[in-house]
Amino acid sequence: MAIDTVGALPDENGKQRLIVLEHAGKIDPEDIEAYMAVGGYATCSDVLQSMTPAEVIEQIRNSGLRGRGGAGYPVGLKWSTVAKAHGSQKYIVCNGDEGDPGAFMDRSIMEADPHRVLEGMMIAAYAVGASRGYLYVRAEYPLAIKRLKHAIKQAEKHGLLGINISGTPFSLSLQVRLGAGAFVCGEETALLASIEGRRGQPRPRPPYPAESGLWGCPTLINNVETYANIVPILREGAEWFASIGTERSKGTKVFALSGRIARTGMIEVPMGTTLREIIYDIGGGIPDGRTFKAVQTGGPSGGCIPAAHIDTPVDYESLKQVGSMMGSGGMIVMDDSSCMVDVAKYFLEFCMTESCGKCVPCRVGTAQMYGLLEKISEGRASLDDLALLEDLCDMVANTSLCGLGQAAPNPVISTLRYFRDEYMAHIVDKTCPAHVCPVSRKEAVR
Amino acid sequence: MAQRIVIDPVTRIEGHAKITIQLDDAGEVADAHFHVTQVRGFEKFVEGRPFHEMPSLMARICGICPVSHLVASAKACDELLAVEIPETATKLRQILNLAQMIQSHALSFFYLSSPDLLLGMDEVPEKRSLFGVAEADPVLARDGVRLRQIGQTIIELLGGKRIHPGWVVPGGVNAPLSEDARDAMLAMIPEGLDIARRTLEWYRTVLPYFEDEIATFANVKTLFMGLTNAENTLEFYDGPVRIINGTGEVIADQLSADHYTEFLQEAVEPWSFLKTPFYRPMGYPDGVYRVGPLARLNIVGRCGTPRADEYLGLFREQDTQSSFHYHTARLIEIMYGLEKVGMLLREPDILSKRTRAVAEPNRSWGVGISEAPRGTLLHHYEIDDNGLITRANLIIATGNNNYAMDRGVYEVAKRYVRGGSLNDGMLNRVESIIRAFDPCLSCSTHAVGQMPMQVELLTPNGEVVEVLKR
Amino acid sequence: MTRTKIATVWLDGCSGCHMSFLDIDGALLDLADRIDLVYSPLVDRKDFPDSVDITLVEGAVSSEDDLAKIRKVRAHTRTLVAFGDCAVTGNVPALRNSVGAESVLRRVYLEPDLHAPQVPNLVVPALLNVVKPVHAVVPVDVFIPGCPPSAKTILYALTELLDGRMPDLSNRTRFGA
Amino acid sequence: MTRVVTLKIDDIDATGREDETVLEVALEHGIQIPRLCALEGLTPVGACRLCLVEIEGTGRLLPACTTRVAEGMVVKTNSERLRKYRRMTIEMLFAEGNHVCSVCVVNGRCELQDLAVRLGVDHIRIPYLYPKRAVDASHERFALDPNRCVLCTRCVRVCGEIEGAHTWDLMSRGIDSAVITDLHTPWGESDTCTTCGKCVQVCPTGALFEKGMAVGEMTKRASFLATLAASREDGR
Amino acid sequence: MRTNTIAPPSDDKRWRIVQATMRRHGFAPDALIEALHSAQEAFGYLDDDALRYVGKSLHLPLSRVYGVATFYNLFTLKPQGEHTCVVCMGTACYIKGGPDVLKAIEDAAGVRKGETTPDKKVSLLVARCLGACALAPAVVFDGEMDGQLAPGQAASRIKEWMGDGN
Repeated sequence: MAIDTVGALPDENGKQRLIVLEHAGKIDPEDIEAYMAVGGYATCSDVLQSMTPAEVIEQIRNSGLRGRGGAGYPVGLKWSTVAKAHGSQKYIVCNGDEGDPGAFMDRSIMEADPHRVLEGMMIAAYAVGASRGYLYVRAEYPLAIKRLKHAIKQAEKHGLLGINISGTPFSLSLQVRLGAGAFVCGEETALLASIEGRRGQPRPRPPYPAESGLWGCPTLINNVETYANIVPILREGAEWFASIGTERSKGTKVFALSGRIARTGMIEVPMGTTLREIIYDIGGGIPDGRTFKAVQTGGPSGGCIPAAHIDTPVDYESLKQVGSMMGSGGMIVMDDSSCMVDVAKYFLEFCMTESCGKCVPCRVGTAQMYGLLEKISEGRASLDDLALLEDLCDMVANTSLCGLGQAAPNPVISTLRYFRDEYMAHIVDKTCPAHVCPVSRKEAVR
Repeated sequence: MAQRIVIDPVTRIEGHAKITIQLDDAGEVADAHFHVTQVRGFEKFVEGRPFHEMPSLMARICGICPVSHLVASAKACDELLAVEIPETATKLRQILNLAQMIQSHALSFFYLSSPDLLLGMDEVPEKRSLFGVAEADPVLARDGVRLRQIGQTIIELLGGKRIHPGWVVPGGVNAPLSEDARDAMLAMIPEGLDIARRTLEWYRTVLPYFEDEIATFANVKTLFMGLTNAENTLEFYDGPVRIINGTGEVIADQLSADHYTEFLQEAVEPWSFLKTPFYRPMGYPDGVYRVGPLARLNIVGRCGTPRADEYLGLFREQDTQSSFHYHTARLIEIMYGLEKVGMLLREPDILSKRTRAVAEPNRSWGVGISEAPRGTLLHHYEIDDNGLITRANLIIATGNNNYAMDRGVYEVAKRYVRGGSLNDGMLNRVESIIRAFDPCLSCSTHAVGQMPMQVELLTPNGEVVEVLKR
Repeated sequence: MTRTKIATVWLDGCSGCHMSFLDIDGALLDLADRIDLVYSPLVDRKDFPDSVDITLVEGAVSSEDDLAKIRKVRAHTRTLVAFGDCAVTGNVPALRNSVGAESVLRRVYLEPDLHAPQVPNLVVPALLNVVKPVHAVVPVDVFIPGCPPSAKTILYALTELLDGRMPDLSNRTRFGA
Repeated sequence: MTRVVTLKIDDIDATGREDETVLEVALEHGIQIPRLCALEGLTPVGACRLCLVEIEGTGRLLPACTTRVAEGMVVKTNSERLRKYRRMTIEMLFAEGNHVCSVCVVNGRCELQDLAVRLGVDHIRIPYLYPKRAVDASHERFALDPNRCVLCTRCVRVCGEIEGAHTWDLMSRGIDSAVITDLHTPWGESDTCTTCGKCVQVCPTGALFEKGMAVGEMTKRASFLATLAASREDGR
Repeated sequence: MRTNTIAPPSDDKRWRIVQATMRRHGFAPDALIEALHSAQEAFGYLDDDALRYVGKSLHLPLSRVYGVATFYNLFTLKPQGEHTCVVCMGTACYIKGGPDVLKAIEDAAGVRKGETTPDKKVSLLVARCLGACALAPAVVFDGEMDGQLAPGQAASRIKEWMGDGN
């Protein structure tokens, strides 16, 4: 058995619930037999034999599952759109381009339980009528790529992929496609461009990929964790799944817990678990006698949630309400040694270098926002600069072409919302309270 | 205790500069300098630009004499094309160049220097402006405004725009002259000539009041340089370079601008951003020279137009070494310019539609030379195979006079400034020597200082111990 | 009736905007009843007055002298007008920004065949590494783009300001006009 | 069969075919919407964001050039909010490159300059970035000055879609993006360029121009494209 | 499937690997990124020959090939050093001292991120996130992940490579 796979963190206080990660770290990911031994592919087989595509979609819709890639779009709705779309060729795509810095859930799932992802994709393909599919995986994840390719080969050998699967009319071929280092390819239209071998630049939606995706054909795109949820839903039933979590956010969510926290690693909790429970009961709190300052969720598109909101339950709406978002599941804990201006600058630098350059507000706006944050962190900024920064946040968020640009201001907006005093300290007093920023640097006029 | 006087900014000049005057323990002038305080670096940032953009880009060196740069730059570009431009284009460029000389000289004389000449060097500063002149002598002020307007209107009629017209291009000019525009220009000439004559006659009457200044302004001896032609008359557009010495002797003649590096070199002094060119064979500072109206009238046999030649005598009977007579020469050149524009406009081919030679670049370098209002101006470009500038060198009209201005300041300060009893008139005289040269500091550079005129008390090793502001 | 106190200053530019101001020709003398030109390259006052109603600033901010000057001007001016493209956008002087001040000085004072090559450093001010438009350094109230703005535009803007109105310059001028 | 739909654009009752874009229908009804990347005859890309409009019920701004009209749609093309964003977009473009209008070959005939006037942009509040970019004048007839490029990709599209040469494309990404010919080879050494000059004609600024043009002399003729597209359609 | 294969730029056997990748994808245009991966793996970087070969084989415009090769972070058009050091600058690594580690490595190597030392010994790269957040701050030395590094430790690894361990 491959020993380098990791499961969830130990669950001393009974706060976790493992659905997606039920096999992670427990079975050999390179052995299809091990997966089958725990019931793998039985669900898919049942579905193909006994359910119509419409019934599958109905189940998913009833489960209340929402996309785990970030925005939380209802999965059943997406599937039914693709199913209804006209086109003799349809595609299914798995987004394994986990680009958020500070997130490694999808990597762990692909490495630890690749067949689980494939099986979810097969059910989805059956449901929407797709016969070809791609797994788009970051090239930075060589082990995940290796295991997925291996898993596809094994599944083909077992007659689980290919033509007339399990003796049914359903056929599916899957291929792994490598990303090449572009965060924007997490955006679905950019991802499709990349699979087509082009620059990963998004295009305006509508039309959505569900109607016009790969090579203009209807295309279903979900991320790794979403597909990994499919098997348990169909195995245990939509009602079972819908009973977990909150009213509008069903099931569990996997998070990658890291930063200034005692225990770092992967966790899976029911939707609605509070940040406090995650950070203190599972993560073991803040080490080195320091104090908790904020937790960052949602990656570069998310925000920083301060101590005042530590009792926020993790679900799509609650996180949004406090100025962050679910995102793909990165959760980075910060203590008082972090400067929030510096953190905002970090994310803006990320967005700036990852901007595809197609639309003006994102291409230029992120660079300008970064420049202003640099100015603030170096103690060279005025209140006018802050006003301009806020104007840019508004403009970039509302006019950018894709989610990357639309969300790029979020780290600034959320830190300004909760930590405005830190900005003022840099701008007015020319000090960095956390002693991180080089505020003493002189204006480079010569 | 030693003192240092700082005049900052020097006012009523085209561009801004500072003057510092160092006094010794006895309050006598020990040294003085003229500081040009800004540099813009056209030579650097034009590198990599297509040469066709150069005339308009280079015109932005100076908004007072943009046409001079347009012309010198376009001539350098003509050389890059290696074409002979249509004769009409040459004449049209000449008219433009002369029109610019008329307006620029009018600006210098009426707007900037006439307050000193009409009201006197010792008038209170509040009155020393064109507005003060308008109160004292409304006709003189209106004449000045009108004369400048005539020059600017001719430029506008030719180039479509008074300042920074894009009309002059490599190979010629980009639109021919219309009949209407020509007639409009011709209609203005008589009025201009009347103003010029009226002003010269008035000027003749005020000259005697400035004998002392004229003598002091004559204490710097230099060579003179300018363009010449076969007729030995005033030449503003093209021609070989002549250099004469203080006694009027020709020391170099028929010099080709293409070989300017053989006879010119520039020196740098630490106190000014403006470089000082000099006649290379004589070295620095012996080879320094003056250019501009005074130099031009000194090197030619006659002006070449009837009315201007009438007044040449007025000039020739003066001490033509004195920089004060830049004013005299300037007025005569205005007269010349108006006459010459009229002559050129009456040329039969002036309305020809052939005004531009089109060619690919055929040479890797070119030098353009012309006479700007303030003196000889030279642009030198080198290009790569694709026509992009690889090197640009400029010798700016005002720069040629740098040394004479710097030493002039010293001479005037020595004559008029006394540490014990400073007054405004003394310092105004120091500034007025600069005004005589009509330096166009925008051409190379300029700045506005933020300090009022002040006197700094210095220890012998130069430390400021006290600053007296006035 | 008290006359409006007007000042004009130039920083790093070509004086073309001042020349375009003079191109209002006779109107300049007609304005004499309404304005008092208290500080300008055209008059002899050396220190910027304590209180000026309207100041027209030509040119970009390019040296430490410019910087000190514009700060002083702003502090003593009610309505500050960025006058022409150099003041409004940086324009041609800002072309040096993509190469930097140091390479300009090197190219001008050290590289050519010169007598006593050296970078001048006595009395002359240090250059800023980045040439900036005026509003990047101090708040500006009115912008008049153009290279230069036409005399007509200038006269219009000035007349509006004298009448206590904010001039509407759209469609009267433009960058590069 | 394409249906005809009715909609409201700026309180005007408008009709259009359902396969038309909001921009097309707006133009047919005499409503101008600012735009830079969109050009009749080229596939719209929705990149410049100047033509964003408000569509009731969508909650977000959509580019008029790529959004299809629909029955009952209510479109606002010129709200204060849109004007503010458009001004900022123009400011961003000016700040991104080195646009020195006064000494540009298209001074007075530039779409970016015109938009600044039209949208009331009289100064650039956003800090200038002053990139260092070199002119490519290696082509015998044309030159590229990337300092004036706004990355509208009209050149890329006209070359790929109309001329079929695909000499142009974009390289790098984000703020480092730039137009290139072939393998970033000097234009004059391009194997694929047919010297047709379409890219030069459609370029909205002075980034692409004919050599030998002095300041303010270059006139673009982008309108040839619609005619060309139409006559090709007829010839088929 | 297009069958008329293009001859490789040289008889270097590594071109066969690239060709095999393209063949596996039927020389279709969407094989571009896979082909570039394959060429970079074989040669260490993508030179003009490789871009031209891939472009011609897939019948793609050269400008598009160049556009794709420069869009993605993982492709490099310059040869890399003998050793490669990738510093993770994901959020977790950043919060836990990644910038200090990077600074120490830059100082030790004498080059900035994205550069290769003049002696071609060491290439220094930065990753957006290696998904190894639990090991923050993480650095990959020649393909080997090392975590929870102090700046000094990281610098000494570089100095070993540079051959000035003394």
